[in-house]
Amino acid sequence: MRAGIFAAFVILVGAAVLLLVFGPITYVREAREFRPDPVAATAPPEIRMTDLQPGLPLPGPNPNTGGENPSWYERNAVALSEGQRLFSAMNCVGCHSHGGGGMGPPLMDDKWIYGSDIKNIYATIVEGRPNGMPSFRGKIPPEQVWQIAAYVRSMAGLTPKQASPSRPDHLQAKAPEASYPEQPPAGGLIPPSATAPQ
Amino acid sequence: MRIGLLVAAALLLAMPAGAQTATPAPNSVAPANAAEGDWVLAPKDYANTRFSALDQITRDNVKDLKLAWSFSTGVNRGQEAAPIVAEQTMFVVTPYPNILYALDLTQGGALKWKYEPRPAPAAQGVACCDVVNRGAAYDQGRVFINTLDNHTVAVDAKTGKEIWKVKLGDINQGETMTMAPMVVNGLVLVGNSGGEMGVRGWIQALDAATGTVKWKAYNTGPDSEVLIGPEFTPFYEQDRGKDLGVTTWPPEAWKIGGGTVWGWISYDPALDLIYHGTANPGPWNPEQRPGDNKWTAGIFARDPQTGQARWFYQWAPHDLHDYDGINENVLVDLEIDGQMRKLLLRPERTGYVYVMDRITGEVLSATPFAAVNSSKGVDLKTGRLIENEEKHPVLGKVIRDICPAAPGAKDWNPSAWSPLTKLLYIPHNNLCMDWESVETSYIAGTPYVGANVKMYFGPGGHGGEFTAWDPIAKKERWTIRERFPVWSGTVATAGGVVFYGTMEGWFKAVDAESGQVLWQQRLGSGIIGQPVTYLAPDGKQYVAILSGVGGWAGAIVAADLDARDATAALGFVNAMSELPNHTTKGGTLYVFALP
Amino acid sequence: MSDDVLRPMEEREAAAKLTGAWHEGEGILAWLSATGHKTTGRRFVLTSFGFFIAAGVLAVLMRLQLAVPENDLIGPDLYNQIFSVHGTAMMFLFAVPVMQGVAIYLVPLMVGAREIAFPRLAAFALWMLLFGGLLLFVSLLLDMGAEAGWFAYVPLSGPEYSPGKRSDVYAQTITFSEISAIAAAVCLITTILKMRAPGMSLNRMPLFVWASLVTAFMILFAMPSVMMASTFLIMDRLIGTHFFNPAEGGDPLLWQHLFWFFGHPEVYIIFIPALGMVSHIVEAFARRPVFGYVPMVLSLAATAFLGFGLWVHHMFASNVPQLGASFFTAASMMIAIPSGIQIFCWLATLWDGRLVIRTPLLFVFGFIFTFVIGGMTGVMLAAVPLDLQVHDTYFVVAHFHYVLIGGAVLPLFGALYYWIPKVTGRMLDERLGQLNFWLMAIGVNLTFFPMHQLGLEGMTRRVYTYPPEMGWDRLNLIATVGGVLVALSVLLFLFNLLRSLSVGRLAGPDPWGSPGLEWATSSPPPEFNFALPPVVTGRSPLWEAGEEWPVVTGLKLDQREVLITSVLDAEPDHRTEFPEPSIWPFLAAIAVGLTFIGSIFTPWAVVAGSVPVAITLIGWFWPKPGEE
Amino acid sequence: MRPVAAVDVSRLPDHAFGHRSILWWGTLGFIATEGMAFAIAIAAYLYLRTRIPEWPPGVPPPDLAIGIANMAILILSAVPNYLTKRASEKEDLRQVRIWILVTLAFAIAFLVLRWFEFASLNVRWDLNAYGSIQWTLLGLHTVHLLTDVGDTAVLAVLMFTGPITGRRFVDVSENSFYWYFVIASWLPIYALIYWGPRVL
Amino acid sequence: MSAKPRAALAALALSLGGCEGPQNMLDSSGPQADTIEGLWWVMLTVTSAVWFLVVAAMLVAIWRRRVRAEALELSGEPKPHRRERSLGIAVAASVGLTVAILFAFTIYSFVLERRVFAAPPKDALEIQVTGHQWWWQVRYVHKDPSKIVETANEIHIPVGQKVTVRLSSPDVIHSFWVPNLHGKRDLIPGQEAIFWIEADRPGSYRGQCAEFCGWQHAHMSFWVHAEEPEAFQAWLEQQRRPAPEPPDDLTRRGRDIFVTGPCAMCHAISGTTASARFGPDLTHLASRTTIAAGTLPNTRGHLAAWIADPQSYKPGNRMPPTFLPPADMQALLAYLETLR
Repeated sequence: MRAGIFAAFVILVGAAVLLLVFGPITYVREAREFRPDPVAATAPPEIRMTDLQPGLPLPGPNPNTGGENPSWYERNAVALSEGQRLFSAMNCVGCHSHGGGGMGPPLMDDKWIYGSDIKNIYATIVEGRPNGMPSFRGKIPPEQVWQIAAYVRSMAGLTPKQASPSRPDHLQAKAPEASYPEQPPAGGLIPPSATAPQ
Repeated sequence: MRIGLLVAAALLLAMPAGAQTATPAPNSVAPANAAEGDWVLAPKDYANTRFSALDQITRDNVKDLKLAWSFSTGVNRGQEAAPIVAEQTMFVVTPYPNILYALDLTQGGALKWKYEPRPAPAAQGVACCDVVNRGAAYDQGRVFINTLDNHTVAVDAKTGKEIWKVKLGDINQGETMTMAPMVVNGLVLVGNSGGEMGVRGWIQALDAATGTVKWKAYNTGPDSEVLIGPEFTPFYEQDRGKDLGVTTWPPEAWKIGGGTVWGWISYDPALDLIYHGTANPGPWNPEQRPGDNKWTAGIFARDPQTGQARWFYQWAPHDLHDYDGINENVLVDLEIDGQMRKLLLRPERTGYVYVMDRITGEVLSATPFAAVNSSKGVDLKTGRLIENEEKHPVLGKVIRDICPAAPGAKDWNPSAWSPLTKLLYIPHNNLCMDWESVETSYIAGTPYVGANVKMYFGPGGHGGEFTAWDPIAKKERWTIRERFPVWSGTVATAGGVVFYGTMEGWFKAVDAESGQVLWQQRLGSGIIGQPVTYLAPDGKQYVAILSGVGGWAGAIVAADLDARDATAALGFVNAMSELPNHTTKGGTLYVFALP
Repeated sequence: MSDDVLRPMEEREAAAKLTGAWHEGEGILAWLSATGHKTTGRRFVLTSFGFFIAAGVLAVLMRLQLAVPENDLIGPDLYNQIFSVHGTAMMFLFAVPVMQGVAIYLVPLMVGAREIAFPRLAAFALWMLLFGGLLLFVSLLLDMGAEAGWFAYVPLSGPEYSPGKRSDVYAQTITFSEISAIAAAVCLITTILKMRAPGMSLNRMPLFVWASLVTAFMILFAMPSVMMASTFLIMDRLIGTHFFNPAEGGDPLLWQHLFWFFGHPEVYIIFIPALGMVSHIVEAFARRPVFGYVPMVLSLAATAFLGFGLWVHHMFASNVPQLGASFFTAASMMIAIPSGIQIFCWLATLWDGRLVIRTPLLFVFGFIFTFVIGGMTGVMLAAVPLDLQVHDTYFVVAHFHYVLIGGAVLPLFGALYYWIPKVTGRMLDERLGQLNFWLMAIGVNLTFFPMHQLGLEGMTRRVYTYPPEMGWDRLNLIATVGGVLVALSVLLFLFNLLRSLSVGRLAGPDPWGSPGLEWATSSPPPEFNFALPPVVTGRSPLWEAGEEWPVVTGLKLDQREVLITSVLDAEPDHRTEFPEPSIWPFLAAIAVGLTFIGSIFTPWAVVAGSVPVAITLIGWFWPKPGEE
Repeated sequence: MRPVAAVDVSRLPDHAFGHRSILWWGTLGFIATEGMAFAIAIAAYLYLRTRIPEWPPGVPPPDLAIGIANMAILILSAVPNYLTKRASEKEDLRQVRIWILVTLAFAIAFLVLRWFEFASLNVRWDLNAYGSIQWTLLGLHTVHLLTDVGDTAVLAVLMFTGPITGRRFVDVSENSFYWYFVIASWLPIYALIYWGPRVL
Repeated sequence: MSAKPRAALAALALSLGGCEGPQNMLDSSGPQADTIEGLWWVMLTVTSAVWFLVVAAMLVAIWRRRVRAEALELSGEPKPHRRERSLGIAVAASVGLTVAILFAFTIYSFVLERRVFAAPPKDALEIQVTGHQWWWQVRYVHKDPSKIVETANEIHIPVGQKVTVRLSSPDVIHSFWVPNLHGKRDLIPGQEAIFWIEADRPGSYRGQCAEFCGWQHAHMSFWVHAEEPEAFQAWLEQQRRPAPEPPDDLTRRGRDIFVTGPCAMCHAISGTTASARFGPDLTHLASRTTIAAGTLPNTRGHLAAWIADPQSYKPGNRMPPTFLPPADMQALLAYLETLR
């Protein structure tokens, strides 16, 4: 009997310790958020850096609104893996391959023409960039852009390894993101053109 | 082999002695207004022989070749262009931003003028395989170029002033233009690029004087738009029928089906026919486009005045492996089985040298010139490529060891024909690939590929070869192996010397008969351009080549791609991961002469 | 013989000395170091029962979600975790270990041994089970629970479709529980083969011992398959191997083959010990030895053997070749024969016995009633055409719950009522017991019988909700009510157990008048089991004993000395000294556990963990300083 | 019922070798289960072979030299292993000390070469399924090797430090038994890893 | 099997009713489901009989041999037993009967299996069904590729004809199951499964994914509409047409919103530039009875709700919410309703 109580005590304490230790770490990684928060009111300014855009030209302004707390996306395993899926579905892969580049620049290296911050990448996707990056404004909903942006960062090892995607069930193009060394997120070159509106 | 040699020797002996000096072969008809020793079109002549009758540089003295002068283009991307020589001036067009330079040959290449078309920067984002340009064309005092953002421009050769500029396509639809224009009878023939972006391929004829469109032929869709009419008499049964450009596609797919024209156009003045290839169908993933996908990956013979198709032949019906059909068509007249035939020689991406009757479009022979396992030959009865089921792409499965790889046994980089040796000098690849088809969406202006590809060097472990091919004996005379794909053009001269360049940057002169390397020089960057040779105002023969690695094969250097991703640059980076150790970016014109 | 009659005095002296040698000590350290088979066995059962209750709570949650159509009590994400953890826990953390726990406790007693072979290994098995279960359930609380079902088909559980660490947790839980099961199986096999009382030749072994032996062998041969599979899975997920990637030459069906090569025998691993328990209960309450001892043993062996030959019948709907499918149909039909033999033998025993109807026997009746239904639906599932219709529907859910609850849980509860007096020394309340039985029997049938119908009507498994227009709501509601009844019955059992600990009637050594050796010692048994280890002359020693009770003498009393006998006839062979209790198994389990859990997060944990694992294992095997 | 002393075991020995010992049975249990794991891995290899048209797919087969050399070492190690086992069963401490060290030397030599065997596979585990199973087979055997080398090393130390009892010799004997398993299990795995890509 | 014994047996099996329904293996509407249903009733009859016998034997034994609680005698010598021989005969006979029944079942199952899997004729209508997380892509194959028809979550088949179904999956394992027509077949990535179905009477049959495939496994259903061959041909012809031109300004605006907005990034409408393939093809959306793989009925209101907030109906599905101003939403809905 004593042993039983003791066992229950040990189990409970063990469980509590594990919960306390791992809870904060795993919470963000494992959460699955199906419905994004209602639109945040903070739409980035209407600037488009290129006339190139996928699909037909938009008939009128269709602002892409930003989400809140973008760092959430790059620590969440599902967001990153959705980003990986969308990276193919939205044809990013056609230009940037699986991070090595092609028509577009590579994304897995530590050179960032327009900055490596997730907000820079978000802006690059939404606004486009003059040298060929199309503007996806109004084409991809904000939370999916955040997911793609977070995945792009994971390709360079800028997101937590524990949340980064493992290899997909496709041709082995490269080592999976989860095996990239984590780098200090400061990396990259941010030219003035990326910070000032053009 | 021995018989082949005997035949070749006999043919050589049979030639008139005068032919050894500066007599153009009867079939290599140059544009009427071209001066002897000029180089007015990228393929040199209508027949696409890239043969120069100049013979000052011979197999004996070529070893003394020295750099005469050089010129920096200021653009460090892949230099695929052929320098054009006319009016004692050399015209060089750079990759994007497509600057056209006129260099004064009377003053050792001093800059005469430059023309900047300022194409839209965004066009770089829809150019599939580096932002290249394959050269200008000269005709009657005008220089024609295509810009990456789909403009064809006529520039005054004397002053560099723009004469006309027309917009022919839309980068938002993924279209670009990279080909060298062809000028035939006052018509500028141009086509679009972008088979990887789901564009609909076309060829147009513009009035050389005004730039107005004379005709436009699509390569997919209903007969009325493909310009197929009553004159259309293809040789093979499978190419006959109404609106095959629609019915051999899933519904609507022909509208985004590729079949662009970004390669070479030949012209036979006697038959008054132009020959142009059509590129791959889009997307690469063949499961998304069941059917034969007419009229992609084939060749059209058209009337240059009306654009009406005369015949068509499809190299790769329902193309499985991105075998664009845009390579050069070398028009020669040769004796086959004792009979003089008007032929069309075609070293094709599928890995075969096709010998065709250019009047009818009949395939007389198709012989592999490189390692081929993606197909098992060509059925000469039906004209169909015999597919190898084992190498058939399947959605979601990696099919390994497909040879040749997606750039084919030979890509756009043109071969040369020497009427003296009766050999076709083919710069080509030795690449195989792993291929996984994946589902892809058409989103206008974004890539429409649907395949993960990993290329690597083929049997033997080398990436490229330079082969002298005897189309009659249907075998190679000699082959030079190169570490990397031979992505440069080539030129054959009456001096018995053939020039080509390697991606490491070696510019080589080899003996046209034996394949012995007679001279070579390392240039500043890898060579993917087209060598030309010309007679300068000083009466000397010069050889010019643009150095500047890039293009699809050299994108890893030109665009700083990351070799850790094997699929980068549509899979080419995997094969070229060593290239950055051998060369760097560049963009320089080199001109060589004997001292 | 009469010269050797032992005086009661001698027995008492011996007991005192033996207590000195075998005592496990007091305090936390001693508690963690305890290795005695009764301690380990009790803890095994308690631990797995704890997981049973936790997984049962999940089952109730699922039933509540499904009680009405388009219910939004639990969303799909949580529901997927809940049913995955429920299945994983019930199979790996409850059904197998609880049977092993009972065996660890009872087998040494039943074969007249002082201790289980390799007691430290058994303790290690316990800790591995505990840590594996904690990993699974704590992960669930962290929103990191397994999410791809207990058979975790790839690619759904693979790297692309199960992001995060959820499926890694699943794979490592499997590894924990497999190591535990294999370790316990090695202990049991050795105990059964080498430590039986003199005279207990193989053909005199109690049926539960036979069942445990057969099960242990099945574990040795089945578990490696799922261990390799889960290793492949975790390698695919963590270091990018391609075992299950169809693009790069792997195959999702490889997982299914490996999993079911384990997964089908797993059912028998769970269910064969229960058959052994049933035989003991029937024997005791029918007041006669089980009819057909030899066919019973042969049936157990045949079930085990055939159990390895029908894994493909879980894969009829996948692309298996037609001929192969037919073979597996035949094999699956055939396995009903040994089960049939056993049922008929028990019926014969009941027919011929004098039935003393007590709670354990009621559970046996419940077992026959429900298990035969499960068996009959099992025969239906063996037919490929029918399987194609009902596979992956609620019909199958009904089928395997009938088999597992009917075939294992009901006998287990019967066994608990039967043997708990031996463990605690006190009787459970009979009236509460009977109420418990009826609640459970009715609850189980109410929950699962309608599911047959639901399956036929097209309700598929693992749906977190269903549309109202399908007409599945009424039957689902009934099932939910049944589920609540089952939960109540388990609560009632716990109440009965806790109550008996203080107010239960004292049991005495043999409260049921049973024939086995485990009843030949006090309740609860002393730490050394038998002051005078028995010598066996028949299959039912206590029933066959005359005036004299033959025993073994000559074992040292001041040391942990046990007798090793020969495999077939249990002739005394040699004596050997058993190890003291030790903290090292616990520490080794901690080291191994941290290594496994760490490997979820980085493969380097395997390298880093190998050092503490090596240290603890060396500590474990290092001879104690005082040894000769 | 009166207890009657029916069997007196006080004269029986306090340890025994081979299948008489429970240690032998425990070892056998683990050998059975690990052997089954090897069998499963081998089955997985053969299964994957049926799923891939070319074998090896797109890479050269493993280099043979180191594999053959290592195979020779492993087979030769059976000799000192046999002598260790025989000496332990004779309870000849001096002989045991000598031969267990020789066996250990062989094992360590094998382990060192094993490092290079991974390199001679000519494929990475994450290239394709072929690479994955090759590495797993080799890795699986290496894990068994490592544990037995550790076990042998500990026993070797004990043989020098004592305490030396009869049961310690049983330990040595069973360790040698396990080493036979390590040798025997290597034969099919060696054949698959090195010759599978050439023959299958 | 005719309806009468069916009903009788159903009562026997204590069934709670429900032998009819659009997704019910006991309401078979095709030869294969019929064969299997026959097997079911035979097996149910025999196994029920066996179960009754076993339970009856048990009850009789209990009744005969029970000992009253007060007369309980748990200690001491058990009663000697002398009936081994007759018991042995009874047990052996039972085992023999079991073996015979199982043998008969096995043979019967083999025979029916061959019938159910008999290869369809070469020229049978061929449908490719691809399972996606969590919807069904359906493609009617034709040797003339321009006559290929692509649709989603809805399959039309002609009555009385064998239809070959080719199954594949690009993501995880799904299972294709229309209980009224046939058993299920898994869609396994990297493999293609071929089987055939046939309906012998017109009707609408519901199918559902039967292999757990993630969050929305529960909402991955589809409908099979079996029609008379003429009606089927008419439907097929209709499906072959591209989407009609929008008739008025409102619908034209709706089309523009569709092809220029986020919709076109995932969906295709034949006849427009929208040709993406990651969501269902919507060319003839308005002709379908349900949306979102059988989750919601296809009405304007449900469509609007689905576009605006798909995640609350089908949490985790791949469709993101689309925020449109009300006027744009109305235009889009108006356009989608023209897609007959």
